[in-house]
Order: sequence, then structure tokens, then C-alpha cells
Amino acid sequence: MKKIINDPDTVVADALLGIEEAYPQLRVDHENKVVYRGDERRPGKVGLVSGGGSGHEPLHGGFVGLGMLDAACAGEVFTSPVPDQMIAATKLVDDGAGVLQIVKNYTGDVMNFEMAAEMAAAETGVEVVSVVTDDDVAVQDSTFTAGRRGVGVTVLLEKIVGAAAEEGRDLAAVAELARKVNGNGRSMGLALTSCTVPAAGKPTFEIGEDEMELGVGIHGEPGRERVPMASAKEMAQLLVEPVLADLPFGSGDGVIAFVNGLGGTPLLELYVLYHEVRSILDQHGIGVARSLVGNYITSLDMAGASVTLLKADDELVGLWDAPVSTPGLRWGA
Amino acid sequence: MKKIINDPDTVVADALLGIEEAYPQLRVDHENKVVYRGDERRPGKVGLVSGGGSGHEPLHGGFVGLGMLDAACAGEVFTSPVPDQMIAATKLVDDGAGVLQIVKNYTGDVMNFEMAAEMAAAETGVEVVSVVTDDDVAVQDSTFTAGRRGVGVTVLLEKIVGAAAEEGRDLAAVAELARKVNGNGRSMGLALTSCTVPAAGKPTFEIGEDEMELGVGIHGEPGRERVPMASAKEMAQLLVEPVLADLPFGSGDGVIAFVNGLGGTPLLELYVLYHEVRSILDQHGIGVARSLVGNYITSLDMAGASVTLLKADDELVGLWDAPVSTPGLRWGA
Amino acid sequence: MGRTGEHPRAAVGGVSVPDVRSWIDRFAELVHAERDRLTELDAAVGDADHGSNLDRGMKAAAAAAGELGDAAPGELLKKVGMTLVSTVGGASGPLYGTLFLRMGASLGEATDVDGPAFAAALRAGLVGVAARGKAEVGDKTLLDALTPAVDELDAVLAEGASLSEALGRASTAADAGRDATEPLVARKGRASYLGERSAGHQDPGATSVALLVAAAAQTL
Amino acid sequence: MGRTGEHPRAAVGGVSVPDVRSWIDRFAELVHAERDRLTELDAAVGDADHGSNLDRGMKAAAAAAGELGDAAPGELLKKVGMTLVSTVGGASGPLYGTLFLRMGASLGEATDVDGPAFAAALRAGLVGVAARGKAEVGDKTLLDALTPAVDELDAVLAEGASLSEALGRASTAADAGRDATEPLVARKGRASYLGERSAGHQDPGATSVALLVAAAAQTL
Ligand SMILES: Nc1ncnc2c1ncn2[C@@H]1O[C@H](COP(=O)(O)OP(=O)(O)O)[C@@H](O)[C@H]1O
Ligand SMILES: Nc1ncnc2c1ncn2[C@@H]1O[C@H](COP(=O)(O)OP(=O)(O)O)[C@@H](O)[C@H]1O
Ligand SMILES: [Mg+2]
Ligand SMILES: [Mg+2]
Ligand SMILES: [Mg+2]
Ligand SMILES: [Mg+2]
Repeated sequence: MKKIINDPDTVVADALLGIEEAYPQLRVDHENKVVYRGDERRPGKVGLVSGGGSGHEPLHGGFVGLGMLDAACAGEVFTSPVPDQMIAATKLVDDGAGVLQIVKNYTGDVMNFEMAAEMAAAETGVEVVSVVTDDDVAVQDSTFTAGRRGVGVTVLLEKIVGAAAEEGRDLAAVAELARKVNGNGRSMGLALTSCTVPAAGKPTFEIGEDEMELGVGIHGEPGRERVPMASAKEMAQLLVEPVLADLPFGSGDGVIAFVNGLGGTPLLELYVLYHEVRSILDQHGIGVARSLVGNYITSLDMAGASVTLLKADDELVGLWDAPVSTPGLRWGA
Repeated sequence: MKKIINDPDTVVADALLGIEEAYPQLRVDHENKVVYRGDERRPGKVGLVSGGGSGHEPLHGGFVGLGMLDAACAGEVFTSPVPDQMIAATKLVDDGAGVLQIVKNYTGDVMNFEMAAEMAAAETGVEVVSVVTDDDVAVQDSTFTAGRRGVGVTVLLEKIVGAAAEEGRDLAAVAELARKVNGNGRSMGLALTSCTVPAAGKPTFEIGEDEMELGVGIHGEPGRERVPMASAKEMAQLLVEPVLADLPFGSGDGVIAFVNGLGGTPLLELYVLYHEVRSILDQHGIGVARSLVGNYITSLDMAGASVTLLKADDELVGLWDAPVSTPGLRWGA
Repeated sequence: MGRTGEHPRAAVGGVSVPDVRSWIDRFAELVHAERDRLTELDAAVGDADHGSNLDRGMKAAAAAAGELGDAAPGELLKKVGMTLVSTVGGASGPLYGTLFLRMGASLGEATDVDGPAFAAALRAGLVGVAARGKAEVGDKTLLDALTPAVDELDAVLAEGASLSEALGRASTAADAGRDATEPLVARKGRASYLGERSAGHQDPGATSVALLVAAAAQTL
Repeated sequence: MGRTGEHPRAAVGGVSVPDVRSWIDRFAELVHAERDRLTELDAAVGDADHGSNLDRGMKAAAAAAGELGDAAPGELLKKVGMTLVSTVGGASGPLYGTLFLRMGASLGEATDVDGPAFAAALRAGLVGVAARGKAEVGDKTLLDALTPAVDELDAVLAEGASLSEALGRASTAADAGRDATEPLVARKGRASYLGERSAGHQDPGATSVALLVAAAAQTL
């Protein structure tokens, strides 16, 4: 394992020191490992809190700022944060309008956020509503599993819902919007290489030079199948078709198209993939209202990419375009 | 080699299709492989053109836009573009105020841009001035070499000089500013792994699990020496000390501190490194006026990082803060 | 049957505060000793952290229990639960945390905890864990060891046996439940993503629960 | 001494347009045949593309030269230079491009190109290459083969020999210059980053220049 770290046990704490120094507009509660906004917030705004295991940067800490999250809880690498962190975050961001928790659907995350919401309500009286993202179509049968994993849609949701909260919508409206976004988005990813968790010191899974893991999870979870290495055009097909098959993206619908790098894949390749994704969408008569290409929800050093399509009406596109100022996404501000 | 591409011979052309589709505000001249601004430009502005081999994304195409470059020429992977491309770019961006070429110091790049400038002057009468960046302190003795390589300072320079051009400064002033930025910035990088050039199909150099290449170039050029793997703290020392030794960054001076990922290193690790860099600067009494942490001048899939320090007075910091709107850097717009 | 403890109000024949401390300490020891094995099991079907998660948590919990001054057994169990929730994370943090928190709530401030009260508390914990994880027996989770253990504890106590004897038989039931997870296909937690491929591996959580019940049989 | 050509104004005893075409075609053939060897040499001290760069460029240049209709030798050489500049990139594109462009400029629109005129054009090319690359003899670049070749060409012509004979001796000088690059430490181009480690490897550019001069000796 070759990594720029001091010690696997302190990697998250060390990175939080760097994040705080790199972004003067952010604050970090180091004891609770919470990144939160240090700029002036709109009074009475619904608070937006997310979090999860570390190793997916810029998600979530890199999405804290105007028009997106108010706070993010950083767990250990690939490990859900604990309720104490979410409670600390809740207290930091509540301004009387309640708090929305954005939770990716993993057993640990869901249960820890659930306990946090119960405890925060009991301890502080703050109203907390949770929304779970579960957009990964690689998990086919959710009756017999922990359900679909939360992946790329989380990024789009945090942006869109962040804009709505900034607009002044109330907690119920913001939560409803979050569910709408999750309901209209689907994702699928593939890995060319494994990631290596610092504490483990070796790759999570073995994979040959001539194969790829189709439907991989962002923690290196197994996907749908091992398939032979393919061209970018074929990869686009393998990713887009299951996404389209899962939600009735009709001809004439517009989408926000998001090609995400898993951390070890150069931008050059993501652009090649994006073009192939666009070609397939063109063939289906699906218009692309907005695009996002880059490394936004990563899996440490894994080579690979995912495609997320979010069926977007005028409301969602308008909120997408609203100003945002975070380390990971920034425009109009 | 595992890459998301269709064919090593078409990877640049294919990526340019994706770039054009991902960013509606950009245009691409596919015949000449030039990315240029499609938005309304300030009339009479000095044109800013850069370019170089591909594989360093977002550099340079991702830095085209308001407040930064007007056009970027994309060569084949790690190969300088040819003069025809620069001439096409020059014609696209000249608005009567002349054109500044920003060239990284590699023999091929320098000569091709030089010929382009001569030919553009002869063919079109456009006044073209070139500025070469050569900030890589890993190359120690420039009398007996092709001189220092242009690396991280190029990113900072394109931003700062872009702001000055947007302000309306004339060609001579913009060129002088560019030389000032280059003169005040120094960089040093290290690699944990090699990159793999698509056309070559195998890693450019071999490197053991327990060693790193200190002073590596962004094309995998050899550095100062092979050193044993080290902690992030030690890596910061190995990168920052030679940079400080080379330019009289005095106690009390302010810098723009830039920690850059080479493509295969996760953001999490870059933050860990950034914190260690800050600690060293603190010890030297060097203040950090502004920070930049992320993958901005990459070397395909290479794992590793570089540190660039730019001694920054109020003028440079002011221009750094000016609005910029490009795929790679965006704020205030 | 509790060991003789130094606590002033130690309920002889029941579960005293020192008994609970011994149980927690013993469980922490067993987890520490089996840490690598638990992590190995988790590597096969999950993310290779169950051993380190629980070891970190139980170390903290044992320390917290040791520091807590004069308190009833229920308060001690609550403290253990809170500490686990705050230090473990992942799936097992809320699950083990809920188990102890609910046991604590069930016992309240009572200082005399007899066998049936202890068994009722453990069932309250089981109900809490099932609610928290929304899993059922057969889903290949820690419920597959915990449920038969609690059932056996109730049944043996109902026969009039001592708590110590009943916990011994409950431990045997937990071990059997743990072993029975091997052929199952996981339907909850991280292992469920493996689908059919999860069969043939023993569940890590059921394995640690068997240690918890064994520790109780050895100390209470 | 030119071969007999079909061009109406072919200068017998000098260098005609068909002669130039033959030279270019022959150089393109040699580069193509030695492509892998050139790239291998570049892999050792540079970035493993000299063979493919030059092969791509000379293919395009030979095609462009073939397509150009009625033209003087100088115009043909200019076309070759332009094509190389536009298709090669890297260091060798501007260098080889400059060589041919300057030769073309030196010959202008002249249709009668005798030995001394050709030699003067080649020297103009050499001067251009040196100016473009700012290198000197001994820097381990293509100048180390080109300079002795041009010097030898002048010297032998001054003795009154034919162009053909003089080019033969120039080719021998180029080969010697090429071989002499092996022990040198590079001071220009990509190889210079290797410092001392560049010694012990023959320079790729000097190797391709030796092919250029050999092609001239074989065709002009
Ligand atoms: N929904 C659930 N209900 C009950 N137990 C569960 C559930 N999900 C997971 N578990 C248990 O948790 C164990 C894994 O714990 P651990 O590895 O610490 O957490 P994580 O899966 O978050 O890494 C599994 O072996 C299983 O016994
Ligand atoms: N400054 C220079 N002057 C003369 N020749 C040079 C110079 N720099 C490089 N060369 C020649 O160019 C050759 C390399 O060409 P090539 O591999 O095509 O370009 P690049 O180095 O850009 O990949 C070297 O072997 C050397 O002979
Ligand atoms: Mg885990
Ligand atoms: Mg686990
Ligand atoms: Mg080369
Ligand atoms: Mg090259």
C-alpha cells in the first residue's frame, strides 16, 4: 500500500486539519469530526446535515457551504459516523426550522442516523427528518437485501435540496423534495481496480487485467457480475442501459447527466465516457438539461466510474442552477 | 493497461467531444483540437492561449473561460501540439490587442509555440508574446539541461494573468505580470506510482512498493532521486524544503500554497499532505494568503502529489480572488 | 448466581453491579481474544471490521463501566450501551448499543435483579435489536444467535432452574444458532449484497453474540 | 548527380524536383524501416516516440511532396518542412521542419540547383536548426550528426568532387557523428533531465539524421 498518510488510524483526523486550513469559510469540530459552515447563514433556514464513512471525498465535507450542506459528519474510512457526531452537527446547524438528515442507504449509516434523530429529538427538541438515498440499480432485488445503496444521486440531491433550503422552504417541503430527487435518479458504476483501505493495507478485492466489476459499490462491494474489459463505448452501454431500464426515462424527458470518477481514473477518460453516455441518450431521445463530469463521490483510489441520471423537470433544473459555494461544487457565488 | 477509452489513437479526439458536450459555454475546433470560449468576451481583451500535451487535465482545456484562458491547444497525450493548432487558436481569440502564449518549458512545447508565434505574425499580423513557465526545482542545474520544467505554477499563472487580461491590461503588461508570477513560484513533486500512456500500454517506469520518485516530472520524467516510502509529514518536508531553499521566501512573506494531485491520489490524502505543508510553512513564519488543494495539473493515473508555492503580494492575491468561470476553477461568477 | 461482589447492595442469588461489571469485562476479553477471527469472518461477507469495531467499543465500554461510581445494574448497562453507540459506528454499534440500552431501560433503577428480571431485560434488548435492524430470524444476522439464546433462557428459567444454569443452556443455544448461520443466504446488512455467495460463511455478528452469552454464563 | 527524371526542367548534373522527391521518399522508407529502433533509442533517454513521430511526419511529407504539381525544388522542400511542422509535434517536428523550410528558403524559386547551391541550402538548414534548438555540437542532439555531415559536404565539394561523391562522404561523417553521441551527457532536450545517466545511449535524433544523409547519398 502506497499512500500519502501518516498513520491509518489518524488519516481522517489529519485530513480534517487540512480541510479546515484549505477552506477559511469552513469550520471543523475536530472532537466530533464535523465540518460545518463558518460563513453567515440565512437566519431561520432549515439545516442540512449529511455524513458517512470517509474515503468518498469531496463527498460530504466538500459539499458544505452556501446552497448545499450546513454540516457533514466524517466517519472513519468506509465506516458510518456515530450518533454523537450527528447530534453535534444537528446542534451546530439548527436555527429553529429543524434539520434534514441526508443518509446513504447502508445498514450502519441508516441505523446510526436513526438513533441520532431519536436522541437529538429527546435531548434538544430539534425536529429532525431523515431522507435516505438508494439509487444504485446494481442491487437488483431489494426484498432480499439491505436495499439499494446510496451513491451518485446523493451529490445531486445535496445540491438541489441545498438550494431549496437556501430559498427558505420549510422542513416538510425540503424533505419532500429530497424524496422526489431520490425517486427520479438512478446510478450504476463499474470498477477497473480495487480500492485499498488504509487500515487494511491491501486491496479490498482481486481483479484481473482483463476484467472489470460491473455494478461495484463505492466501498468495493461486489456488483452484478465480472465482465471482460471493454471499450468506453461498451462500458457506457453497460452502465446506461440498466439505469434507463429501471426508471421510465421516456423519450423527450430531460435529465441531469452525471459521470463520476471513482478516484483513480483520470478526467481525460471521464470525458471519453461522457461522450459515449451522451450518444446513447441521444439515441433514446433523452435530452440532457445539465451535465456534471468529475470525481465527486469516490472510492479512495479505485479506478472506475459511475453514471447517474436524474430525470429533471424545470423545478429541479432551476434549483440545480442556483448559486452554490462549496469546495466541491461552486457557481454563481 | 485498464483505461476507459475506445482506442489509444483517438483518446484525445474522443475526450474533446465529451468536453464540448459537458460544458455548453465552451466550443471545440475539432480539426485543430482547440478548446475555446463560447461565451461573450470583453471586446478588445488581450487573448490568452495555452496548450500542451494531453493527459494533464483539467490543464489546459479545463481552464478556458471567463477570467482565465481564451483558448487551449490539446496535443496528443504527453506530446506538444503543433504550430497549426496555436495559429488556429490565435486567430480564434485575437481581438486586436494581441495574444499571450503561456508555454510550459519543454523543448518540444517551446519550439512549437515559437514557430507558431513567428508564423502567426507573418500570416496574420497578430502580435504574439510568449511566456515560458519553468518552476520545477527538481531540475537543479539548468545550464546543463533543457532547463526547469513548467509545472504547478502554470495553473496559478493562468488564473492570475487571466484576471489581469479580463481587467483590460495590455499585452505588454499582461506578459510582464506572467513573468513576475513565474519568477515568484516554485514547485516540486513526487510519485508513488508511474503513469501509463495509452499508446504505450504499460507503465512509463518501474517503482517498488517501498520507494518513491522524488522530483518526478508530470510526464513521468526522472526526478532527483529514488527515496524510501515515507510518512505524509516527511513527504511534505521533502517537497517544501527544496522549494523554500530555491527562492528567498522570507519569514513574513505570504504565499499562495497549492497542493496538487497527480491524478491517482485521492483528495483525502491531499488534505493530509496539505496540513503537513502548512505546519512547515508555519514553522518558517510564512503566511498562507490563499490555498488550492486538488487535482489540477495531473499526470494521467499517476499516484503522487506536488507542492507549489507562489510568493504573493497584494496585486497577485487580488487577481487570484477575481471572478473566474472555467470547468476547473470557478468562483465569483 | 452472582459471585460475591464488593458492592454494598449486591443481591445474592441475583445479578449485582459487580456481576454486570464482570460480565462486561469478560465479554471485552473474549472479543479482544477473538478480534482477528471476527474480522476474518467479516472479510468474507462484509468489510473486515467487525472485530476491530467491537474490540474498540468494548474496551471503551469496560472502561466506562469501571469508572461509573455508585449505580444500579440498569444504569451500568445504559452506560455500556451509550458508550457502544458512541464508539463503534457501522451496523453493530447501534445494534449492540440498543441491546444494552434497552436492557438498562428494562431494569430501570432497580437494585435487586433476579433471574426473571434479567431474562426480561435481555428479551427487551432482543426486541429493541430486532426493531432497530428490521431483521428476522433466518436473515443471517446476530439475531440468529440472540433469539434462540433468549428463548432458551426463558424456557429453562420457567423450569425452575437457576440463572446460572439457564445461562449455560442459553449459551449452548447461542452457539448452535451461530453455527446454523453458515448455510444461510444473508438478507440484511452488508452481506446481503453478496446474495447466494453469502452462503457457506458463518455470520460475524452471530459469532460475537455467542461470545456475549458465553461471557454471561461464565460470570452471572 | 541527379537521376533522370520526368520533370520538364530537370537539371542534369544538379538536383531536380524528381531528385528531391526520391530523396524524401527514400528517407521516409528508411525511417519507416527503422521506426522501432528509433523509438527504442528514445525510450532509453526520452519518451519513446521519436520513431513514431518521424514516421507519421515523413509519411505525410512524402504524400504532400507527391501531390505538389509543377514546382521548383525549393518549393517542394518548403512543402515538406511545412508538413513536418504540422504533423510531427514534439522537439523533432520544429527541428526537422526548420531544416527543410530553411533549405527551401535558401533555394527560393531557382530551378537549377547545382552541388554548391544544395550544400548552401543544407547549411542554411543547419543554421536554422541550431538557432531553433539553441544547441551546440556536443550537446547530444541531432546537430552532432548534421554538423559534421554539412562540414564534410562543403569540404569535399571544395575539392572539386561531384555532389554524389560528396554526399557519400557526408553520410560517413554523419554516421561517425551519430556513433560519437553514445558516450555524451545530454545537455538539451528531454534526455538532459537524466544528467549523467544519459551517457551510454546513442541519441535518437542523431540516428535519424544519419538516415537523412544516407538517403541523400543514395538518391541525389
Ligand atoms: N439489519 C440487521 N439486523 C441485525 N443484525 C445486523 C443487521 N445488519 C447487520 N447485522 C449484523 O452486523 C454484523 C456486521 O457488523 P459490523 O461489521 O460491525 O458492521 P458493518 O456491517 O457496518 O461493517 C453482521 O454480521 C450481522 O450479524
Ligand atoms: N534543443 C535541441 N536541439 C537540437 N536537437 C534536439 C533538441 N532537443 C531535442 N533534440 C533532438 O530531438 C530528439 C528527440 O525527438 P523526439 O523524440 O521526436 O521529440 P520529443 O523529445 O519532444 O519527444 C533528440 O534525440 C535530439 O536529437
Ligand atoms: Mg463497517
Ligand atoms: Mg463490517
Ligand atoms: Mg521523444
Ligand atoms: Mg515526445
